[in-house]
Amino acid sequence: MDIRFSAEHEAFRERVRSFLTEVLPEGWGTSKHPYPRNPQEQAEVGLCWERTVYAHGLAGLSWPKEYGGQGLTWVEEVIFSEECARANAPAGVNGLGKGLLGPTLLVEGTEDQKRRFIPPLLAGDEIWCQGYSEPNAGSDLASLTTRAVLDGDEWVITGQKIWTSYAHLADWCFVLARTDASAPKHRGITFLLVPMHQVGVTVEPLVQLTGEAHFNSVTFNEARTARENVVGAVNDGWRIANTILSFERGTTIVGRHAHYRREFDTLLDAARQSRGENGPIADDAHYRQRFMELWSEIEILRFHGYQVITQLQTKSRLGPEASMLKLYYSEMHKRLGELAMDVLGGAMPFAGGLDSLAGGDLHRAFLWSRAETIFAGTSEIQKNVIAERVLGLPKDGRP
Amino acid sequence: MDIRFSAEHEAFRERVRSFLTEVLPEGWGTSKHPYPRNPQEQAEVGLCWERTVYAHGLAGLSWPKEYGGQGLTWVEEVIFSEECARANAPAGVNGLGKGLLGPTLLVEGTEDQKRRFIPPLLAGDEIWCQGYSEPNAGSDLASLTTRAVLDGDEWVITGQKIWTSYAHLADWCFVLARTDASAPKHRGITFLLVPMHQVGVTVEPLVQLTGEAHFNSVTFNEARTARENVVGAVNDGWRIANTILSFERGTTIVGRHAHYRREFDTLLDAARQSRGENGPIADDAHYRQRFMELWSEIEILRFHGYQVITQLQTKSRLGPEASMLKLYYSEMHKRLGELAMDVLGGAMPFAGGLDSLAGGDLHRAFLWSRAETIFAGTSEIQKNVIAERVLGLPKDGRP
Amino acid sequence: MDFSYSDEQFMVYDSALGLMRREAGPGLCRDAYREGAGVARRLVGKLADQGILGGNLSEAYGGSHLTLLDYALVFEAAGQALLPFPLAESYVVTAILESWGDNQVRERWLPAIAAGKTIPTIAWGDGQGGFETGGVQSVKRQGRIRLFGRRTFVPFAEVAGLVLTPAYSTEIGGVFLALLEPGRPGLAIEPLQSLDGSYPMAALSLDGYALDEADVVRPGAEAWQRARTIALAALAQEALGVAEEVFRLTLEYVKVREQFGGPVGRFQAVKHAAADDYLLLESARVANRYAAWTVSEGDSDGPLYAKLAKAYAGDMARRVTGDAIQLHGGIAFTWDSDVHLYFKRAWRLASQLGRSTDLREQMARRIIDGRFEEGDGHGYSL
Amino acid sequence: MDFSYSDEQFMVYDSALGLMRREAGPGLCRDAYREGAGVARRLVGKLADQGILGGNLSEAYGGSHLTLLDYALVFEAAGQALLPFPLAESYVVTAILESWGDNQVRERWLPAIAAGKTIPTIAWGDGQGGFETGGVQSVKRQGRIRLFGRRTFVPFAEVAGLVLTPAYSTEIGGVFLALLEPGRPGLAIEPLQSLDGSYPMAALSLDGYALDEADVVRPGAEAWQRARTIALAALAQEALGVAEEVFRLTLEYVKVREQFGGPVGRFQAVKHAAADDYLLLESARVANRYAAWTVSEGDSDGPLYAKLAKAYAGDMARRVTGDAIQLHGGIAFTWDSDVHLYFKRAWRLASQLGRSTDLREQMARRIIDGRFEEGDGHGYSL
Repeated sequence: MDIRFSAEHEAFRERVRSFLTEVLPEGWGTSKHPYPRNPQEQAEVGLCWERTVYAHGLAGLSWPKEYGGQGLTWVEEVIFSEECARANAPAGVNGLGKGLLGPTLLVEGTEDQKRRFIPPLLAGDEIWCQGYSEPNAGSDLASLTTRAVLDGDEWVITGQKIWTSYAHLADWCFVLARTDASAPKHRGITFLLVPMHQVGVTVEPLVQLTGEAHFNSVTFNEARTARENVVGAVNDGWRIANTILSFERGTTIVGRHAHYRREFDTLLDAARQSRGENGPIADDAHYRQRFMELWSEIEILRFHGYQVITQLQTKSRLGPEASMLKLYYSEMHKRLGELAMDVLGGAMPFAGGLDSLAGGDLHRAFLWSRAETIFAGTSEIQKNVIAERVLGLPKDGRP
Repeated sequence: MDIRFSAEHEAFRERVRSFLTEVLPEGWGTSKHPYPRNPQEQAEVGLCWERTVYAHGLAGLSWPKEYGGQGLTWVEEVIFSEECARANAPAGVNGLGKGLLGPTLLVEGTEDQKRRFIPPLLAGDEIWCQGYSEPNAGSDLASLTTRAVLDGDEWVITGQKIWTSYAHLADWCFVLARTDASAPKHRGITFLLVPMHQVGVTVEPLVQLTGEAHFNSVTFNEARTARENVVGAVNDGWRIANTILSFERGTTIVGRHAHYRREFDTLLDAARQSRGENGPIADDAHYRQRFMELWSEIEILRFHGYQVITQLQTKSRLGPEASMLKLYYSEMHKRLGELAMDVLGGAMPFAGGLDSLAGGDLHRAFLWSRAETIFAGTSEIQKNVIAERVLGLPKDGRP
Repeated sequence: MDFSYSDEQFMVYDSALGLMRREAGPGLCRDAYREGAGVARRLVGKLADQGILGGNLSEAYGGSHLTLLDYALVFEAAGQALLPFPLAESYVVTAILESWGDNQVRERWLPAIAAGKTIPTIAWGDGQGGFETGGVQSVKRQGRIRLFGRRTFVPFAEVAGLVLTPAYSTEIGGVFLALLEPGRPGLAIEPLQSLDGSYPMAALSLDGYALDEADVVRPGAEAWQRARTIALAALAQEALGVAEEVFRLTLEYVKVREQFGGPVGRFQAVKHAAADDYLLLESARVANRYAAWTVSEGDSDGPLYAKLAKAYAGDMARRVTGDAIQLHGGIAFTWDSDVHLYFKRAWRLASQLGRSTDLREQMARRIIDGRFEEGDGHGYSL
Repeated sequence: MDFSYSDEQFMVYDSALGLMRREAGPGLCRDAYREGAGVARRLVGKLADQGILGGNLSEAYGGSHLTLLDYALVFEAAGQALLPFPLAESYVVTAILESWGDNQVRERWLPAIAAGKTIPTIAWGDGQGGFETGGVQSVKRQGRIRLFGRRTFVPFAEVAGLVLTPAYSTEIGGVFLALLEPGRPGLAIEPLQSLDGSYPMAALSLDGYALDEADVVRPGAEAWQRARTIALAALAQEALGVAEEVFRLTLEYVKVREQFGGPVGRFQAVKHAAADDYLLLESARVANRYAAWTVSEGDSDGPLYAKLAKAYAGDMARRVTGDAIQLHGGIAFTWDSDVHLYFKRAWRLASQLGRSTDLREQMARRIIDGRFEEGDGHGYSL
């Protein structure tokens, strides 16, 4: 065990810091230069960010060089994520491509698919969205009804997908579609790559409770894609989906602690200025306990990340224990959001109050945290997965 | 709505207070005159207490006069319980008779049964225990295997019961036994009254984690009871058991708040003397919050009790919502026990430390609280009952 | 010993709930997110017609002598129907003016409020994050009282015809309550952005506002304490209504939403969350009932139990509305779902007039330290 | 960047766990409830033979240079096997004496401890409920150091051949650590009744105990801080072992215990409790690992992360052992079930050397207030 970063890694961290100083305006992400709130502007910034990162040789750090990656390791990925979070760098608009589709293609894709899709993905030239959930297939994803039928050399796709982030910006969508209605429900699903810019695809924004439209509903009405745009075998999509789910639940935590840490620091600043019945909240023993519980949990998330990196250095992917990390951070973030509301207190309901110091970040964190325990598998589903697949407890009749 | 007690009720409270002052030694239940710890002595005190209460006309307050009761109402029962708890009066040894069997006989018993069993029960001349749980029938009580077979004018009972409090003192046991092995499991059970003093009954103490033997295991080996000692119809015992369970889960809460309140006050005293990182625990904002949460919950238990009394004045028994109260107080008491351990802190593991001020009451409360969420239906079972029978959520294949 | 509401009290409730469901509900609540305080104007006449506004007043002022206990279920209905109207403030203002105001004050304001001609509100916040009496000073100039200062958290200020605020007079060295008329010079209203967009709040700035001698209520500290106590009991009851309504919707939903071949309500995780929430709801209900009774009776323990009820109901409503989102799943995260309306209202209510931790700390001063505040009872017993 | 234990470290663990399961386990733990500290004598030789006692020492003193990181898994094994032996104290005493003791001290005590001839312990408690250095004063009389005072929470004092305690000298105006030999005059041991009956604790009274000049370690404050830091990391690891063992037993049990026609482990309530507990366990594991590494490296952040780990693992172990009782049902409430042995040990560990709330308050002084304690690092960063 040696938790220190090597000299090379520390040098890489310096390189990332220089990069961030160079490309971000001074005071970026603070009240001095707040993060854009307008969705259109956000998208432009995000797209620009993808290309900037790529141009500086920082996209696909751990991905093979032959597909446009940097051929480095997960450690560099972590360092990059940590530094970006610390600098409050823009989110990018191709997170689904980079976090989910790319890693899946690298493991499950054909050589042609890798050569075709990964370089433009990394360059920010092709943006991806994810076509999984349907109105009646949420936790029970395998009951999806979007269907794909082979028509000569093309798949014809019909159905409705929801919660597709970035669909309005995306060039491609990775879609789960039913290709064999007669098979058991997990056996007749295929994983397809579908171009978004065609007549059969309609994207409609889905306004969420924050008042913003981060998600979309995507309707496929006889949309088409080439026959070869299948990842894995036909009717083997459920296995691919599970691979990708474990990426979604696991590797996306790496570096995430730095993001929560920034929120924590913002919140602690608010607590120094906010007052309660015992004076400044930051001096109140009740709140100090809650702050230290959270601080500990955020640190532990960092340690979990180290564990994941160590594991990824020897094995190339994570097992069902990845469910654990998604459960961990989403429930922890919910508590952070609740603490934020308590810290802001009487001023809580008012984004114009203390929280304005942080550009309303604490309110957004609070509201978003309520979605995090639902999306990418609810906490209840994660617990089932842990209990059954990690701990070996018996299934109870569910398929 | 009028939550005040009437002048008559206040006069009754005075009568109970005088009674307690008269019969209890000065300083009873405090370090001056601690509660006996020796089980034998406890039993003697408890039996003596039953007879003293009866002799002063305070047994069976709400029970009909014709069976030896006082013909008063639930309000007097509450007042009596509150005052006894406040004075830390002895627990008595016939709680199962008074709390469970008696009320059940009054509703479900024949006239002969009431005349035969209730007067000696109230007088403390016959002590009762409860033969329900078995080693393999805990939460799933209806899977019990103790069987009773009719042999002429007598039932012959064979099987093992556990968790039978007071069995070593008891004269009678109310037993659930299987009388029709071919019927569905809830349909073949009969509720029998069985004398304990006979060759076929063996009582063995069951030492619990506190090191005391409050419970017993009772083995019936062809034990016998008269044919007429059946409550309700033969094979209708499950319904009777449910009646009694709702007494156990519901009416036993009436007055219980006063008992927790005494524990709370003891704990608060300890918190004034115990020190933590911020000085006296009673001055630490974190602990003040927890104390006030508990205080609020104990008060709310009092209000729930008022609700129950009001309901009992119009209806004679409680429905499945009684599960709610058992769940409420057992989970609350667990938190009280945990707070006690935190308050005692460094001194916590040591019954000889601060807790000795309270005669070790806080340790006992802590350890016992871990049983309360298990016995008389686990918290999990209570939640199922609430969800299915009160809230109408669908059953999931369980019988 | 009778711990139940009477048939008459349930009749008042049923009729209030009927009206509010018809006239308000999630639909009007959504309108309020867009339109702001103006929606209160659509409601005020209907609430007045049904005798809800000023219902606590004597007949002379158009009321029907409803006590806080009678009125408690009306606040519950307001929560259930997500009423975008300052109902607690209206009740408190009328109660305070009838008890502490002189004849002139009562004649001037009470009939107008009861008739729905004037919407009253209260400037709750002292600008320091608390709800004490500070923030506004009065100065006598040319024989007139001039007010200077700032108060925050004034609900529906934009449509209010009357704002009650505490103020401090250096001349008499004490606190009084001032009755302000928005629209007059020296009074500015600045809207605050609210998490609960259907309950607009504003800050109030006073810069030489000329107060009529008549528009003063004394003794201010005592009346203000009573105002807060009544409001805490009312908000606790509203939080109960919010939570029970969304809980009902959630139960309905989990009975019909199918996943894995059957309704999700058959899963133990869902059942147990529902059972926990139900227990919290019913516990808040009895806590509120006790608080409403003690406050209504003028019992000296009223302030203590109003705090208990508000802290407990606030926490409960946060939890129950949060679980409602979780149990609805993704759909609850859309703007079109009603669930978030209840969620945001509950979280706003829970912080209004003090965090639960603040209220419990106030309780601790009495229960742990044995210190009594003004207006608190000294008779705390079992 | 490598966050895993090495194969060598796992070998040390496996052999320690094997020994402890054979020689201790629930059986010996029960014996300790009856017999008290004496059971430690049955173990000491076996622990010494396997090189566990003083394993951290240099070869000169019979050790094999194991670092705290190497040793961490041994503490975990001790938790798993409910070892009734002052293992953390033994480790701490040897580490402190080797680092801070002079040659005479080291020669006199270290080989004896490593060989299992002397069981060392530490007088942790300052008698004020805390774990600071107060409670014992030294006075020079007739050229000898005489000690007066009282310390509490001394594990296994009845069998200890050496007690390390902090003491205060008015002559030199500072804290030093004194090495006491029970049995000599002026030292009295008074047993305390413990919730965890397998880990007997005592109070120690000193009434003119004559201390040899040689039996002194300085600088006392720094060494004491280090002793506490190491002990916190060790206790955190022991708590992890206790919890993971009872969790394993619980998983086994719910897979075979049948109710309602199948194993209770198929119910979602059971599954979700198990999943929650597993998450807590694995989180405590990485927290402990990080703490053991920083403390082992002498990193200035060691004290901070030792506190984090102990507070988290203590809370975790309370929860997991509590759930173990609940998931076992009534059977866990019997004396014959092993579950309560883990439960009581976990709750004792959680309070030892500071409540979790105390440790977090200490952390808050640094993280929130930016105040640093003696021995704390100043380099706190991401």
